[in-house]
Amino acid sequence: METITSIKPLLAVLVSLLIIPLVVVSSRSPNVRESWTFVAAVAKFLIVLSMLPVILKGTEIVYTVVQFMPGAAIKFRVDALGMLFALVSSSLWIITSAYSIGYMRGLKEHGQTRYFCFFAICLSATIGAAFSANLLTLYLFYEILSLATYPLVTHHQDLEARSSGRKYLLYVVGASIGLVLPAMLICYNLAGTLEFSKNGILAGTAASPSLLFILLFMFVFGFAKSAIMPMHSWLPAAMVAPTPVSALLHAVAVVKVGVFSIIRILTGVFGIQLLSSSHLGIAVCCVAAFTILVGSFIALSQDGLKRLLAFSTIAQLSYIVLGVALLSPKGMTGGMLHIAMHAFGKITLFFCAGAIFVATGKKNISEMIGIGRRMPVTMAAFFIASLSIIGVPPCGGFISKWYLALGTLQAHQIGFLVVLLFSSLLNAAYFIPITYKAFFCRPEDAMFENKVQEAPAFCVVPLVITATISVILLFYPQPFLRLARMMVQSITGA
Amino acid sequence: MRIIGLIIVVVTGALLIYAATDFPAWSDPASPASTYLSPYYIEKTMEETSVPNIVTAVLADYRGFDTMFETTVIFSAGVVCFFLLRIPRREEPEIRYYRHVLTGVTIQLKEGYKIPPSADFERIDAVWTPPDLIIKTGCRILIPFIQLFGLYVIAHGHHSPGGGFQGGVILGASIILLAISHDLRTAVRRMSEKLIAILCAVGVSIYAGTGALCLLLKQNFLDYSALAGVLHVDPITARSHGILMVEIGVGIAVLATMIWIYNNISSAGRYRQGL
Amino acid sequence: MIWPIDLAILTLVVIASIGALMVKDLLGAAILFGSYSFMMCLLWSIMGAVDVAFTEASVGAGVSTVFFVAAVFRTSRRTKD
Amino acid sequence: MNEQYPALLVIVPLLSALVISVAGWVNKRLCFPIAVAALSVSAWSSVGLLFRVLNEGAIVYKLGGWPPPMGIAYYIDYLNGLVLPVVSIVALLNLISSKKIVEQQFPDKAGPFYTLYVLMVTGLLGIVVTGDAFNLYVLLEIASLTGYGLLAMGEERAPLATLNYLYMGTIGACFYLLGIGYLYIVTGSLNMVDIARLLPPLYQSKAVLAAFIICMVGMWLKMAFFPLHAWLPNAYTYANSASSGLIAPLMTKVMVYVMIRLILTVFTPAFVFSTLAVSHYIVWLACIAIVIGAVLALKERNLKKMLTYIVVAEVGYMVGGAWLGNRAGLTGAVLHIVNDALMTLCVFLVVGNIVYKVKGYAFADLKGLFSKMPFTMGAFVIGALSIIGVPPTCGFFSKWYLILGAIQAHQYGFMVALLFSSLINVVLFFRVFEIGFYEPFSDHEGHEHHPAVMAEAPLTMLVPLYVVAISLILVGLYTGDIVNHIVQFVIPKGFM
Amino acid sequence: MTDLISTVVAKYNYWIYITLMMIGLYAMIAKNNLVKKIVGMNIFQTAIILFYVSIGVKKGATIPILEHAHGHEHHVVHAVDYINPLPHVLMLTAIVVGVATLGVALALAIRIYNNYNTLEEDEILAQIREK
Repeated sequence: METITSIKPLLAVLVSLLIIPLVVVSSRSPNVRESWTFVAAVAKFLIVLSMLPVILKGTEIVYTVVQFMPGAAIKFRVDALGMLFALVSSSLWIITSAYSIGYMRGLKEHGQTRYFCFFAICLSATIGAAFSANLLTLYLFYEILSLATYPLVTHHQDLEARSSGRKYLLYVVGASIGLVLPAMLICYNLAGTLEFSKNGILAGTAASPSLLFILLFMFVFGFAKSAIMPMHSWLPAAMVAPTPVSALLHAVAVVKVGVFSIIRILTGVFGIQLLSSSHLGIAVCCVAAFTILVGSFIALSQDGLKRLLAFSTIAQLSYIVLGVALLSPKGMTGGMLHIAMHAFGKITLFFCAGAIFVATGKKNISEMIGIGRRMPVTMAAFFIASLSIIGVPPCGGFISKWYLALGTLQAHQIGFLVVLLFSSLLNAAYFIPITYKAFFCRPEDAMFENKVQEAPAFCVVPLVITATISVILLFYPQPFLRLARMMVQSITGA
Repeated sequence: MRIIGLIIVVVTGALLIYAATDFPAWSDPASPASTYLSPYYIEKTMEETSVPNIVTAVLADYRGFDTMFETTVIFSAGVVCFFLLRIPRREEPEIRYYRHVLTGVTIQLKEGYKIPPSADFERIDAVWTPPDLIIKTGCRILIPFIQLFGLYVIAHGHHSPGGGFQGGVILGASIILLAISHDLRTAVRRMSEKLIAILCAVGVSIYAGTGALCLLLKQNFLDYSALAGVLHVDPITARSHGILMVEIGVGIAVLATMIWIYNNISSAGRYRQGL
Repeated sequence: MIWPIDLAILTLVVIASIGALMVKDLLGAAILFGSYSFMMCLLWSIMGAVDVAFTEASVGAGVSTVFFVAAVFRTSRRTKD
Repeated sequence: MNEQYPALLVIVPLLSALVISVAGWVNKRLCFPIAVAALSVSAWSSVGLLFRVLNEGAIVYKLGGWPPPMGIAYYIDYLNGLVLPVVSIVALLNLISSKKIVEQQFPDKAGPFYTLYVLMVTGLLGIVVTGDAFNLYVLLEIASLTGYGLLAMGEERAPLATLNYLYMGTIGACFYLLGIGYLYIVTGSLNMVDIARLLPPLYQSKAVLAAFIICMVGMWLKMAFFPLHAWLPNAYTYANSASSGLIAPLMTKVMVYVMIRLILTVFTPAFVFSTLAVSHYIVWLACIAIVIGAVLALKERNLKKMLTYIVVAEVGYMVGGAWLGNRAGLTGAVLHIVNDALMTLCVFLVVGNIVYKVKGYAFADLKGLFSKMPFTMGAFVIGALSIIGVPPTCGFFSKWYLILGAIQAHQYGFMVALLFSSLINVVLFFRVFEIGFYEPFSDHEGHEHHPAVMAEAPLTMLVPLYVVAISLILVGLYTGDIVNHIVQFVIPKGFM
Repeated sequence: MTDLISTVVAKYNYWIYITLMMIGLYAMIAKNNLVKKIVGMNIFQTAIILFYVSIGVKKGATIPILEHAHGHEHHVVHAVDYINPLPHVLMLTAIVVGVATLGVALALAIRIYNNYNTLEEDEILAQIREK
């Protein structure tokens, strides 16, 4: 596979950092400020897009910023998987920034300048993580993302925000320093390098199986953003953040960076041969399956809409981990594809929750009976998105679930197939009632009068867009499917 | 605390005694200390610096750099004492007491009124004890000889024990004696604080300046042989002269600093009624 | 050099030092310390370190003691140990 | 002039200190510019020296023109070539920011203050540059005495704390002197390189062993290595922030440098790590130091004191790294001397700004600082992240090497201690951030605007602060070059 | 036994210096009065000076000042005739450092006395605690 050197990845990372001074300077005039955010978002998306054809041709783009020591540098390498992830997050940032404008202004939040600045930093870190070529760079951007998210999570600056901010730091930063850093150093000491490679840097090393096992789980639990149980409980707590933050960060950027890191670890550091030979893949699968089931069950019992979405996110993330850890080509394809599918679906759901909150101030499901009559567009989008998450046509979620199912068969793991199907049922069980109650309820116990009164356009338009995209993705899943396939090919060589 | 102290002391002492058993026998001419480096000094001093007192030669020339910083140590001690103790004059109420020498009548002046210094009025402190006549006279006789001796010690350091430090300390002691026998105000009248402070700096800078001069004369720092050109003598004698210069510098610095420290400590920075 | 004198002075030095630390009056401690320094200087002159002895006589036995006395006058003579 | 850099480095500050002390009596306004000029010169020449070392290798400068070991010689190699610029630049930056503090706290003592300040820098530079064991002692005393003077000028409790420091410091220096005496009695030489040449046949001698132990204990006293750290927190906390800003970053680091110098140059690694196999225990001691420092810092409700305990913990980092006895650990220790000097300077400058504006450094005084002094707190965040060890700040990379060394030496306890203290640092600093971030809102639901009343420190204090903060990141990014071009030559060949 | 005694006798200077040093050290650690501690500190330093001076002593040698003043430079000087001067030089420095430290310490003690009106450490700490 030939590689070309280009500064584009660095640009893609930096572009959103460069506008921060501009945002700060123009904090007096909100319109100018938000327009800067848009400029950055569009520019970032275009840069990422401009790299797509190259990647689709099968070449990789590399760029070394600075070399610290042999095998450890700040280095970017754009491959299919990173491209997939970067595409998702950068495209969704545009929509989200539109949505945040509607949301933040609708609620007259304070400290909006700070909000947009840290949002930009988060996006830089996300893209950086997506394009990182070695573990050190990944860790670097992972940490930056953790710390830059903190002010967003605690945006309200009240006591609740403080306590959940503490929880967030404790889990995310604590785990990364306490587990990932030593694991990374042990890897470096074993392999002498941190570069991700096709068949794993730990492959040929003299690491005993028990050490490998410990390392693997230091990584899997250390990247606590992936919210694999028991490292999950920061995610529901972080729902105190403003909804756009929950939407982009806790449905797309942050949590997906966690999952993405785990995929990199499994494929790039350990390598699938090593994992399958030492049966470590199955271990990860079991943890993921456990998370899927427990997460879905807890989601059933939630009344707060955002908390419900949080737990369903926890479950869905483990789908991705499960798919990759199955180590079967179809399963990995499904897992990587699920990054995109779940992103579009889940962000729509969060947008809807935010829109409802802006329009009615309601946060709990029990208070939303009959809301469909009042906000038909929003609830329709909600319905579509929930279908996508459940994984039934006509939504993109179906494809990824389909591949995952095939993957379990291909890996001869019927047990996990059962888990998948059962959890899909659970998803249906906690999503469908919401929509049902929203539309089909006896007029007398409807909580809202029938006249249509949607949230501001800035809020509604984005969620319509994302909903439509997640429908389109079923019929035209390119380029995501293609990228996922390429990645799997390059890993398995099949 | 005592227990801890005892433990520490016992442990340290044990270690030191344990080590001392490995020392070369005491006053052994064959010990490495006496055979490795010192013979060079003893044998070469005369021909390299033409200073009979080897200690002086080594102190001010071979290891002159140490000595410069040693002077700096004293200097910084003086500055520290001043920095910590001296109470700025403007913080205290300006009440002056004057005593009519003949009658012994004491008058008090407020708000900084003052009597022009004259023979029959002397300014005194709030707490004033008449100095004892015998001590006063004795010291007045003694002090000049002490100072003379101090100068001799500095000047004759090349040929006999002594040198800048000892001489400087003796000179300083003479002024301190004055302050003790009379009172601090008298001593300060002889040597004002500003003068002392500047003398300290001047003393050290004579030393460092000599070194820097050698630097300017395209030699290494403190390489007195560079002064040969300036003094119109051969390098060896130049070294000897250089040593004399720095000794004088040391003398001045030590003299001034000793007085400075004494003034600040004995009056807790108020510069009134010393001891 | 004559070792009995040496030994005698050494013992005196030790006694003086202990005394300086034991005596219950700071002024006395200062004076005893001065005597200690002076013994020390004798010792060194016996050992042939004339310059060191000279310095100690002027600095240690002389000025240091004066400093001590001055400080004690400025503060207090009281001590518990 | 190029070949006279070693002399200039020390002489220019010395002479200008004298000039300052005279100027203090003539015109106080002259003192500060002279001090700045002097330290700039020495900074310039230290950087020049570093480049000369990079080009030509180790430099020997004969003072008085006498060849060592007869005379005193300066010996500059990669190790002190690296430390010199750090010392001089840190001192210069803090000097610039201390102008306002001096004007605020003791305006009529400006003359002696700057004199002592420059003298102390002279002493520190001399310690780093000298190649003569006894000369090091004299300079050590200069640095210590001036340091006592500077530290004692502070709050009511400062003199007592400083007096305790003085007792400890004197014991430490005297121990060092005694150790040198032991070396002298068995070798007859005082020049470091010369001693190293004479020692090998004497490795079995008890005197050498005792000398080593005594020197080490003395240095540990000076650098406040657990359990000899008791003097440090009070002495640094109650001092005025201009002095603590100079001494906290430099004193302990320079002492660590001396320790490494003794290990590498005087008692060669062959003796330290092979002949007496004690390194294992000392690394464990370092672990305890790190943990204790972190825990004690956790206990404090007072920003400056918390930072002093972090200094204690950092000393544990460096001592442990140096005693790991392998290349990575030593690299980490040397690198951490540089990084920790910068990090500590950064946070102490922040404290200086806060004290200058808020007149206090207890946690209660920090409420709402993020809105009051956003720039200062911004720099504080960078410094804190560096102390925590978050990439790409430099703190991460020294910690990286230290942990790597710990793994290679199979000292997993040390690795755990490092990670533990990093986690504690997260807690410590985010606790401070929370106070600065939430407090004005903590009473009610914070959905309305609070007019942020900016009361930022003056520019002369902000500029140095930001120079340091940015250098933290730059040094981090250029760690690779520093290691490849400088640090790896510090460690003797064949030293695994 | 005899050789033990002989070592003890042969090195009694070293034993004395160790004794003095330990006295000083103990005083610095255990004494309660600040000035007493300072006295102990000076004893400690002087003990080290004594040690150094003892290094320099040489049997059958005289003080390190050459008898032959200017005029006979060609006269040969034998190292064995003179006591080792180097320790003396070092100790001159050490003495001066000692007196400098003493001055600073006393200045600090006076400052403390002005603040707390006592020199006893425990009383000072009690005052601090009750503040």
